[in-house]
Order: sequence, then C-alpha cells, then structure tokens
Amino acid sequence: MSFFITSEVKKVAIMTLSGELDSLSSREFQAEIEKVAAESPKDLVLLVENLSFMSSAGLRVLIFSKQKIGPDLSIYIVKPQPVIVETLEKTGLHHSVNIVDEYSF
Amino acid sequence: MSFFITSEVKKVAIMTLSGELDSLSSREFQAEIEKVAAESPKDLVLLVENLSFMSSAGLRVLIFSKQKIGPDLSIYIVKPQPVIVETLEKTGLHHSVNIVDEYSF
Amino acid sequence: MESKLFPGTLDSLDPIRQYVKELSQQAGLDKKATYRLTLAVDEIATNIILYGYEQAGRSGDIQVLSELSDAKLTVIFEDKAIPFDPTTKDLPDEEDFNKPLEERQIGGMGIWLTIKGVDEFKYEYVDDKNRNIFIMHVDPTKT
Amino acid sequence: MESKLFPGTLDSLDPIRQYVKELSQQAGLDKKATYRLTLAVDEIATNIILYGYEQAGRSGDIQVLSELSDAKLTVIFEDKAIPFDPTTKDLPDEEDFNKPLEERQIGGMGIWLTIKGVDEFKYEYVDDKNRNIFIMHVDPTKT
Ligand SMILES: Nc1ncnc2c1ncn2[C@@H]1O[C@H](COP(=O)(O)OP(=O)(O)O)[C@@H](O)[C@H]1O
Ligand SMILES: Nc1ncnc2c1ncn2[C@@H]1O[C@H](COP(=O)(O)OP(=O)(O)O)[C@@H](O)[C@H]1O
Repeated sequence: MSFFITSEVKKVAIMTLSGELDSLSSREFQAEIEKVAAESPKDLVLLVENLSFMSSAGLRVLIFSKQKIGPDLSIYIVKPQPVIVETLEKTGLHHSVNIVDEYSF
Repeated sequence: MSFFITSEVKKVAIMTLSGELDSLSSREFQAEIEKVAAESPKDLVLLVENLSFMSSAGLRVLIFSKQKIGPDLSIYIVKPQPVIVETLEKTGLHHSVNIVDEYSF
Repeated sequence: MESKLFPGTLDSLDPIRQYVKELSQQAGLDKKATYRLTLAVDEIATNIILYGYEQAGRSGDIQVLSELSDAKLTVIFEDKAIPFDPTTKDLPDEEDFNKPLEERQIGGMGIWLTIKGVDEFKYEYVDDKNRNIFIMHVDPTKT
Repeated sequence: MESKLFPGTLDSLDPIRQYVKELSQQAGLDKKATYRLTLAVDEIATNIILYGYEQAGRSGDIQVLSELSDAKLTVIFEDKAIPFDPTTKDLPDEEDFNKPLEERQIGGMGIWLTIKGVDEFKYEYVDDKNRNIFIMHVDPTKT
C-alpha cells in the first residue's frame, strides 16, 4: 500500500458577536468585515450564540461580506438563537449561509 | 443592551494523509510541512481517517512541525485509527496534539 | 393611549426596542411575538431616521403611541419626516430570496420583515405626519 | 524456519511489513498484535537500513526468518550492518514523554515502540551478523 498526502492552507475569519445588532451597531460589524476582507479569508465564521437581536442591517452586512470578499466565501453562522434563524429563513438567507452548531470541516 | 464584536483571521493548514506512513513516505509528509510552514499557520489539521500505518518516522515529523512552525502551533489529528492512537499514547504525544473526531473551534 | 417621544437618531433604536419590549411583555406577548414586534419597530424606526429624516436633510422625533384593547396591542409611530408609505413599496419576492447572496440586492428586507412579522401593519398620512401602525393580537387570558 | 531476503533500502519497508503481516495472520494474531509486530519490524528495519547500512557507508540485505512453534511466532532479522544492540540503548522515560513537543528530542521513539510492542524482544550478535528477534505469543486455539 502506498501513501498519499494533500495539503491546503485556509484562512478563516472568526468573529464573535454579542448583544444587539441594529443599524447603528451594524457599522461596527461592517468595519470588521472590511478589516478582515484585506486578508481574503475563505471562510467567515460568525459565533453568535450571545447575539440576541439582529435586524435587516445585519443581513445587509452578510450580503456585503460576500460581495466584498468574493462569491467563494463560505459563511458559517454558529449557534444562532431561534429568532435569528427565523429572520434568516424569512429572507432566504439560510440558502446562502451555513447555520451550524459548530464550525468544522 | 450594547453590541460587542471581536475578530481574528486564523490560518489553518489542512492535510489529508492516507495509506502507510513509514520512514520512506515520511519524507513527503515532511516536505508538505515545510511547504505550509512558509505561511505560518496557527493550526495544523491532519485528516487521517484513511491512514492505516504510522511509524515513529511520522511522529518525528509531528515534532518537527512544532519546532519548525513554532510552539504556538496547535496540531489536530482527526479520526485516527485505534492502532495509531495507541502509538500516540505510548509515546506521550497525545499530550501535545488534539485527537478529535472533527476539527472545530 | 400611552405616549413616549424619541429623537429621530440611530441612538434611539435601542431605547425604542426596550420600550416596545416592555409594552409587549405587559401585553403578555410570548417571546417570539415580542421579538417580531421589536424587530418590526426597529426596521421602521431605522427607515424613518435614515431615509425620512437624514437622507432628506431633515431632523425630528418619533412619537411612539400605544394602546392595549380589544385583544390587540397597537403601537403607532408618528413622525414628521418625508411622507413614505411602506405598504406601497415593491417587496422582494421568493425569487429574489432564492438568488445567491452575491447576486442579491443589498436592502429591501426591512419592510418585508416588518410586514411578515406583525399581525397587522397599516400606514396613514394624517396632519402632515406619517403614522406607521403595528398591531399584535393578544391572548386575552394572558393580560 | 521460513526465510525471505530483502535489500537493505527503504523501499523494502513496505514489502517487509506486508510479509510480516501475512506471517502474523497465518499465526492467528489478532489485529492489534499484528499491528504491533508490523510496527516493531518496520522500526528495526528502518534503523538497520538508515544507521547500520547507509550512515555507515555500507550496503547489504535483511534476511527475515520466521517460525511458528510452542505457541510463539518468532521473527528474526539478520543483517551484516554495523553491530548495534537496541536493548542496550537508553530509552526515553516517562519524563521525556511528558515534555511539550517543542522541547522533546526528535527521535528515540522507534526502539521504545518496538520493545513495548512485541511480547519479547532479543538481540544477538552471531557470525558477524546482528540478529534482532521479535516474539509474539500465539493463542494455540487460533492457528
Ligand atoms: N421612511 C422612509 N422614507 C423614505 N424612503 C424609505 C423609507 N423607508 C423605506 N424607504 C425606501 O424603501 C427602501 C426599502 O426599505 P427596507 O425594506 O427597509 O430596506 P433597506 O432599508 O435595507 O433598503 C429603502 O431602501 C428606501 O429607499
Ligand atoms: N541499527 C542501528 N545501527 C546503529 N545505530 C542505531 C541503530 N538503530 C538505532 N540506532 C541509534 O539509536 C537511536 C535511537 O533509535 P530509535 O529509537 O529508532 O529512534 P530514531 O531512529 O528516531 O532516532 C538512533 O538515533 C541511532 O543513533
């Protein structure tokens, strides 16, 4: 039997969001996205377990992320509260992001 | 309530190893480590589900990785076969690497 | 009618949400309904502030009126920003929502979430004021 | 005694392992015991090839002898590389193994895994040949 090896170096942007994300605080979120965009990550992992509110301003930043970083960006939303899942589903964004309990590959 | 956000961009080297890792094939493993070391990853994730043999030559490359990339490197060994876990345990390497079923953070 | 005045700036969003959350809890709305109403008022307040006042070069307040009666919690926003009727705005449709993120229009989701989130939504223009009216049905056994 | 000759180069490691795996299976060793013996022979063969031959500027073969008797599978490596008795080599101790990776010596684990892996390990130097002897206990009901 032989040996096979493949390798890849992947850049992952990890953000922890907590509290309430409205159109005021979404500016901070957007600024962070712009900051990490400079490094062209392949995955964007949002740890949102303690995020209790997200308005459409947060959704706008998600769409902005993909447009800024590129269509190959994979977005992971880790442990969102049920009300936030509802918002993602109502706006169809759940088709474009990965809603997960844990980021892994 | 307010909003808090922190962000980090993490480089993760992901390698998939399959077959048998002995002192001949460990040279390929070492070459891959040298290749990814140039990018200074923070995590080294070894997907070894289909690796059926690993001699001490493989262990040497693990130690080499940490010495080459730096002590902050976290090594994840994902889904090793039981015989390989035994080797890691017998040599105490299980203290220095994370043996997991899935890489996540 | 209870009434409370908030300045028409983004800083008011958080206190408006907290205020409406309290009204919801007093009315006995459950967690989900409370969140939907809170989200709806946040979206409409944002639009009044950003488009109705700021973008139009105006400034002003948002008056939040509320009433609990007939098994309904009614919250009314009154503002003197430019006239805008959200119910006449073209809403995105399913097709838009199924597009990949990178092809989607940024925006257009706020009014959609408002209208889908509350039990009834109405708009009136009365006495030179926009009146955005949010209504949630209340379980009378809970108040 | 069965016997098979392998050239003393790293290319032989794979065929040596496959050969010893077959012997183990014929002897009825279970999966774990088979792996441990295979690992042990791989480690010692590597050392003979790299240190006994290559590093010493020599070349030669490894003769693999085997015998199944007295409820034991015995595998013997004979080589004409420089004399080396693995049993006299200082083995790393628990303390070494508990050190953080970056402070550990690279190496020294091969002989340890060999000695810990097989049921008995012996070394002899006979007729100008190193003889590394690996013994696994066999469950006689299985052969
Ligand atoms: N109060 C308002 N005054 C003027 N224009 C408004 C007002 N509210 C909404 N709009 C217009 O309607 C559009 C859709 O609003 P909305 O659904 O909240 O999404 P978004 O604000 O993300 O674009 C806005 O982009 C804006 O052009
Ligand atoms: N056949 C041999 N001939 C000469 N030296 C040997 C031989 N086998 C082992 N050694 C010495 O013993 C050391 C320990 O061997 P080992 O435990 O296999 O670990 P490693 O090969 O990783 O160093 C080797 O580094 C080498 O110096």
